[in-house]
Amino acid sequence: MTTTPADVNLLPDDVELDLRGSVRKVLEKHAPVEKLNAMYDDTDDVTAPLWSAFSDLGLPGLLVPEDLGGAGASAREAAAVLEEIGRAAAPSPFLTSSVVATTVLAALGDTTVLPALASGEQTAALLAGAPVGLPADVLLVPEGDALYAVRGATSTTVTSLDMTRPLADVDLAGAERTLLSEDARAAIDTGLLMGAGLLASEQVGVARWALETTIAYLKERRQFGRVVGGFQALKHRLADLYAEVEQADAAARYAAATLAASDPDAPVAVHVAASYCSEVAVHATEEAVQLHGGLGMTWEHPAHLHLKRAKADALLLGSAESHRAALALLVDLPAPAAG
Amino acid sequence: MTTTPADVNLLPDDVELDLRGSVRKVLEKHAPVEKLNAMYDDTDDVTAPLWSAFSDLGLPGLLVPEDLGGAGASAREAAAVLEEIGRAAAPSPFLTSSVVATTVLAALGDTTVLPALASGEQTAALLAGAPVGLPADVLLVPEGDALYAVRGATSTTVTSLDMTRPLADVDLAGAERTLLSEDARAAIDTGLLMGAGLLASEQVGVARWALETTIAYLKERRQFGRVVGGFQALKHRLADLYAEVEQADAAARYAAATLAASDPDAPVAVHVAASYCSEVAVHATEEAVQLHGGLGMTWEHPAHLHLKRAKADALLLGSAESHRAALALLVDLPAPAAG
Amino acid sequence: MDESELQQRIDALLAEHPPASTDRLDFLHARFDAGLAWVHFPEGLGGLGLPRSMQPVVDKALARAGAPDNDPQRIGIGLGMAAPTILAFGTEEQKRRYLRPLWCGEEVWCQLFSEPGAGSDLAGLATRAVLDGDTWTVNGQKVWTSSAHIADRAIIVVRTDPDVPKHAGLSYFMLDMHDPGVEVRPLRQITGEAEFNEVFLTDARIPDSDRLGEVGEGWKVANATLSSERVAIGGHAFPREFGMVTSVAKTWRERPELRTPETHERLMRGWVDTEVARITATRLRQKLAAGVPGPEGSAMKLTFAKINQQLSGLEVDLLGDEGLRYGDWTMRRPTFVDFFGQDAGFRYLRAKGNSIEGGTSEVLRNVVAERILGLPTEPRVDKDIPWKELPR
Amino acid sequence: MDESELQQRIDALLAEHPPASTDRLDFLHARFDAGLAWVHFPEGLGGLGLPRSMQPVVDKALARAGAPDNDPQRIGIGLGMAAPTILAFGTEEQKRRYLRPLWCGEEVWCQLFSEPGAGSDLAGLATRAVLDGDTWTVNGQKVWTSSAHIADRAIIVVRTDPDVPKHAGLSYFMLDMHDPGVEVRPLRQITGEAEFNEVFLTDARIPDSDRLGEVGEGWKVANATLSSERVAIGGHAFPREFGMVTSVAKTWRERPELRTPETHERLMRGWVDTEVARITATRLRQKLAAGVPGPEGSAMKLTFAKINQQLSGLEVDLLGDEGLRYGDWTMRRPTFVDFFGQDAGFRYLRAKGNSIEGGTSEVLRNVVAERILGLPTEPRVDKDIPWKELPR
Repeated sequence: MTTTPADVNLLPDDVELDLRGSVRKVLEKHAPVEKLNAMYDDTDDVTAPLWSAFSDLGLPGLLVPEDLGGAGASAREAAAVLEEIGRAAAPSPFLTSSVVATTVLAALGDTTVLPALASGEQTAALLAGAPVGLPADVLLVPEGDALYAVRGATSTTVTSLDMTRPLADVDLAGAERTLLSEDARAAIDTGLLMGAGLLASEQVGVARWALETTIAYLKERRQFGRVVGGFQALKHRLADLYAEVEQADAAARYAAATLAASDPDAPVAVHVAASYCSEVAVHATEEAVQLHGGLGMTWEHPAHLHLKRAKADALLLGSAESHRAALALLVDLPAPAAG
Repeated sequence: MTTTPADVNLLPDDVELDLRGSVRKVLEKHAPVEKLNAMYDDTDDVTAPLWSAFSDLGLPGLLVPEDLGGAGASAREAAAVLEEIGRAAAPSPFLTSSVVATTVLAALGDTTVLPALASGEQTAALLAGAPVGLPADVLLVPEGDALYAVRGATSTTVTSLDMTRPLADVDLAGAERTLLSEDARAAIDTGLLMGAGLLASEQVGVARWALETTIAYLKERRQFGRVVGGFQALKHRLADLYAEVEQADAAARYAAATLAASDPDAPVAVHVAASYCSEVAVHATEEAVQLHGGLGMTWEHPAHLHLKRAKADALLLGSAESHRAALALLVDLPAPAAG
Repeated sequence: MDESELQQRIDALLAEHPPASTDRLDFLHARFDAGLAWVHFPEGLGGLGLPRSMQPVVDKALARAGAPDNDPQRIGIGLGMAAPTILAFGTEEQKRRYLRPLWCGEEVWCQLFSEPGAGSDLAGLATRAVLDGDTWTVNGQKVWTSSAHIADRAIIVVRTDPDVPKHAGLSYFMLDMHDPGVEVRPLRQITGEAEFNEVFLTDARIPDSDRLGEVGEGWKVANATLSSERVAIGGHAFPREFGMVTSVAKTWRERPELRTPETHERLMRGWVDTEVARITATRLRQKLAAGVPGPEGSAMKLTFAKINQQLSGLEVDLLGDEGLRYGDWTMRRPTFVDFFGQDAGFRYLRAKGNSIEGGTSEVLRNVVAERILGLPTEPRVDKDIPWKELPR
Repeated sequence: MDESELQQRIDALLAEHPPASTDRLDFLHARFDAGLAWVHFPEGLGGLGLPRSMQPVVDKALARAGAPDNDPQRIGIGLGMAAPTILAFGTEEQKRRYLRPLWCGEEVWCQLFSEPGAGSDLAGLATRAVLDGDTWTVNGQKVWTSSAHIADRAIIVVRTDPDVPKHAGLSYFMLDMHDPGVEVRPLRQITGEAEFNEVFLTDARIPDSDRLGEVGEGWKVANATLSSERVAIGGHAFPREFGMVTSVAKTWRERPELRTPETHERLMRGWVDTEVARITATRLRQKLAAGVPGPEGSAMKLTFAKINQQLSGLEVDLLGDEGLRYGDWTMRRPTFVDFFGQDAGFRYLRAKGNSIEGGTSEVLRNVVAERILGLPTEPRVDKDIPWKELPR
């Protein structure tokens, strides 16, 4: 699709701004960076209380239809939540359960699992690629075109590059399974598209944190009698990074807006945002580590949390390369035939 | 071949230093940059007198065996000549005739064409890919595995991106042809490998000119009451460029040294040097244009000559990508199978 | 005035001056006098004091009716730079004298700011003007002047006082390009064309009544001119696949035999960068419309330069042997750049200027870092020293 | 002394102290006393005053004979930094006292230069030493100290005079790490390991006889130490496919299902960059051997950091889902970094330090630009101001 799509509104409205403010407050309270390091030593004091506070705000049900106990909100609001989660590098099943699994179930018209997800009582995870975001009460397991709900699977925690998004290997043997749909292919694709499109907003949150934190540090830090942020080589790198982050932000908003409107341009928008934002988040956090000097390499400074989150996010729902490959097909720029 | 090759000497000896000095003097006299602009307006006052001066130095016969009137020198000396040609962005059939065509003919044990090439009386060009470096008195025309010498072909000058390397389309109809060999495949490959490997030295010359000229300019130019070369963002870019140019230089010397010694590592060395030096020359000349500001965009300043030379060189004997692809096969890192 | 009242005015103009039977210049005069030239300008000066966003209503209606336009590409510098400056700093008399022929294209303007020794550091310029009675005599050299060879008038910044620090000694004038002291020479550039000129000023004369702003205020006025220019960048609505990507994408689709893995990656990155720039520009327009000033404008110029250079370089590489050919090196003096009327090599070379003209990318990165990110300014050694004492 | 005489000396050492039946430390003592420890050191101090290039003759012969080595990895800082500094600036007594146990590994050394507030700007350090009689009392904090927890002694730079400009008020000492005023705490880093330490100095005491160089000459001595360190970089002989490319190439060859076009391009670029670095290092060694000092050393450190980061990032991406797994976050205190004993995620994270440790890439670019390219130095505001008056 290379015709120009109609404009959609890319500016936040008041509802979104309020939501963003509330989410940020909850994150500051329940997921301060000081508590996140402990997750790397297998002590998680954050995920459960944060999820409970998210549930009080109704976030798990944002994308669940109102008649099933959800808020019937759109991808725009979910994107705002994810951007804040990214900024905080916070652990939360929001992306896996409240975005991906919820979208799949909603697309199937499910009424059996969604109510428990809407309230935040239970979480679900789509088993596409291993390892998955866990713990989850319900696994959505594809088999051919069918999709099953599986409860009671055995899961083994994985030591992962980004411990703020817990992963596990699961063993389905002996678990109870219920058929959700014989033909769930389209629903699963919708869920994965929604996931990749909104992950871009999380990546923007990660990148923006890195940019702002680095600028703040460089305005304080002195070396050679000068504020380090005044050294031109760093100014130029930060100016370039600023341009990237602003553009990533616009791309992620456009993806969320087209997903919210079920706009036919959504697939193009998602692959553009996913490939662009994923690389910007990695670049921004790598620059943050470098420009904090030794400090950025330590466990004391949160830069390491965001770097790991950015790198893991880049592997999570398709690499930047795979999104460019998918985009190439959509915009009629095919890869070369095998040589 | 991923075993480590034996060391070869990468430092210039006195013969090479002398040669380089003589070539530079001739170039300064016969191919001053002021005269090169006119080639873009179809006035060439340079090529013929320069070639005649080159012939006086014996350069056309560098790679021709002594018993055929040549100097029986090696790729190392030819590389020194090409580096100087690149530095001057000078027009010369040296690469096409005295390197590529000469190497093919020498590999075939030819005694009919080479003597005239050795003296510089005649020039030759291998017709591999169009357009070719011309004018040339003798065209080497492959046909299947055979190779013919063709004289008297009609050639039409091409308006080219880099007018300092004249190109032409040729029409062989009615031209006189002589069979040189029934089985010239290996000789042609040897010639092309020699060409690509030594073109890397020309690219190093182009890149080094760009780096040195830019540094000299930035040491003079003042803006905002400061010497522009003192602005840190530029210093850092020039430091990175310096590292690239030094490394390109080492890579090109290694290619020349292995070619000179018929070392089995030569193919790897050539593909490494060709892919690396080609991109460094483009990068260096692009930086030269940018860092000269508006001046670098004008016809008055020679930066444009070198930029065009670098970009054209990058297309001439295989793109950087094609050299990486050839290298991948040699070092057992195959491209992905078609998806 | 609402949109329907505006529409009535347009209808009245068309009724009184039917485009099919009206002389082009007469129509433009009438349009100007009806306040439909630039509706955001004041009444009596070609406008109606309306929001700038209502201009498209007029432009579309007149275009539909087959009315002639004022050939905005030809008089772009007048419209984009001279007019807003005259409006902001001109006397009533200057506005009445200059704006109408400017908009109608009867007087073409050019801009004489840059000098060989003052590029990024515009305030360091050396062209001198000395007042004798009520006339200034100007000597010096300007450069990078597009349209100078077709221009009737120029906006120009000159040094009127070398004894004060550099920013304080400048004044801003309107110069008659037909003055015998003005010599215009083409400046041939990397593409072979001479899109710009050098302008040599030898005892050129400017009446003091053609000064814009006070003596010594030239820096302020020049900055206003340059901001008017930058407002334009990024505020456009771009189509999908705009700019440099169009011709590479076309070649890619039509010539499968040229495709390779690395060129595919570069193409897709360029396509994504272009689309992301399109979205960012859309958001910028939405912010401006909502009255939220977006700081992305300066950053967008950086991005456009990068995209243009990346993609035009790719196009040459993709063409391979064909990329070695060049259309024509003959010296021409175009009045505007047509990127797409020429070949890949031209685009590659011309795009190198995108990171230099209108503020180098280096200067723009400083601007972004200092004005948007709030990082410290560069150490300045020349701020408090009389201009004539600075090392050059 | 020529190579055959050197060989006789080696044979004599091996004959008198057969490795198979000699205690390890006894053998090392004997080797040192025979001048075969570091042949380019003076006689009596473990050497024979020979060219450094003859050392490999000794090392290879002794390795062939099964002789024990001094575990050079464990005592790398002593060998690479402390020893050359003691040799250049130490008194005869200091050399005799320290060099033998250093080389034999009986005393492990560490280096206390960096501070939280003085990283790139080492000369801005704040750790204070005050002389009382013939003993200095030291207070302050050092950071990024590898081996501190196993070290017996440290080379340390401290501020002995805060009333003079910062470079002039430093002195250089050898500190006993077992002093009760020295506290070593692990500094955990991005990989989960604590490869480095923080060292807190609270009334730590150093006899004036353990000073290296004059009081106030600390900057000069410290620079000598750092140059000794940098000599090592780039002078190595590397095999083809060395460093980070090895594990990515292995994965690429063994796991065809992971291959994609873009990862192939990144791999090939990394392979080429690695090979070009190998060739450049070869040329640098040849230049050094020919007595032509090559300026590429500082540039090579820049290159290695870039290559390591590019390729370790690629390795994680190539692994995809598997790249999300990490070996072990348990806090460990290794005495040297083993890039290849761990997984791709570890290499990715640890390689981030390559552009920070031993001089950030930003500082190195300044060094290259100023010392090699001759571009102007950064504007300095702190050169002539007493250290205590600088803003911090």
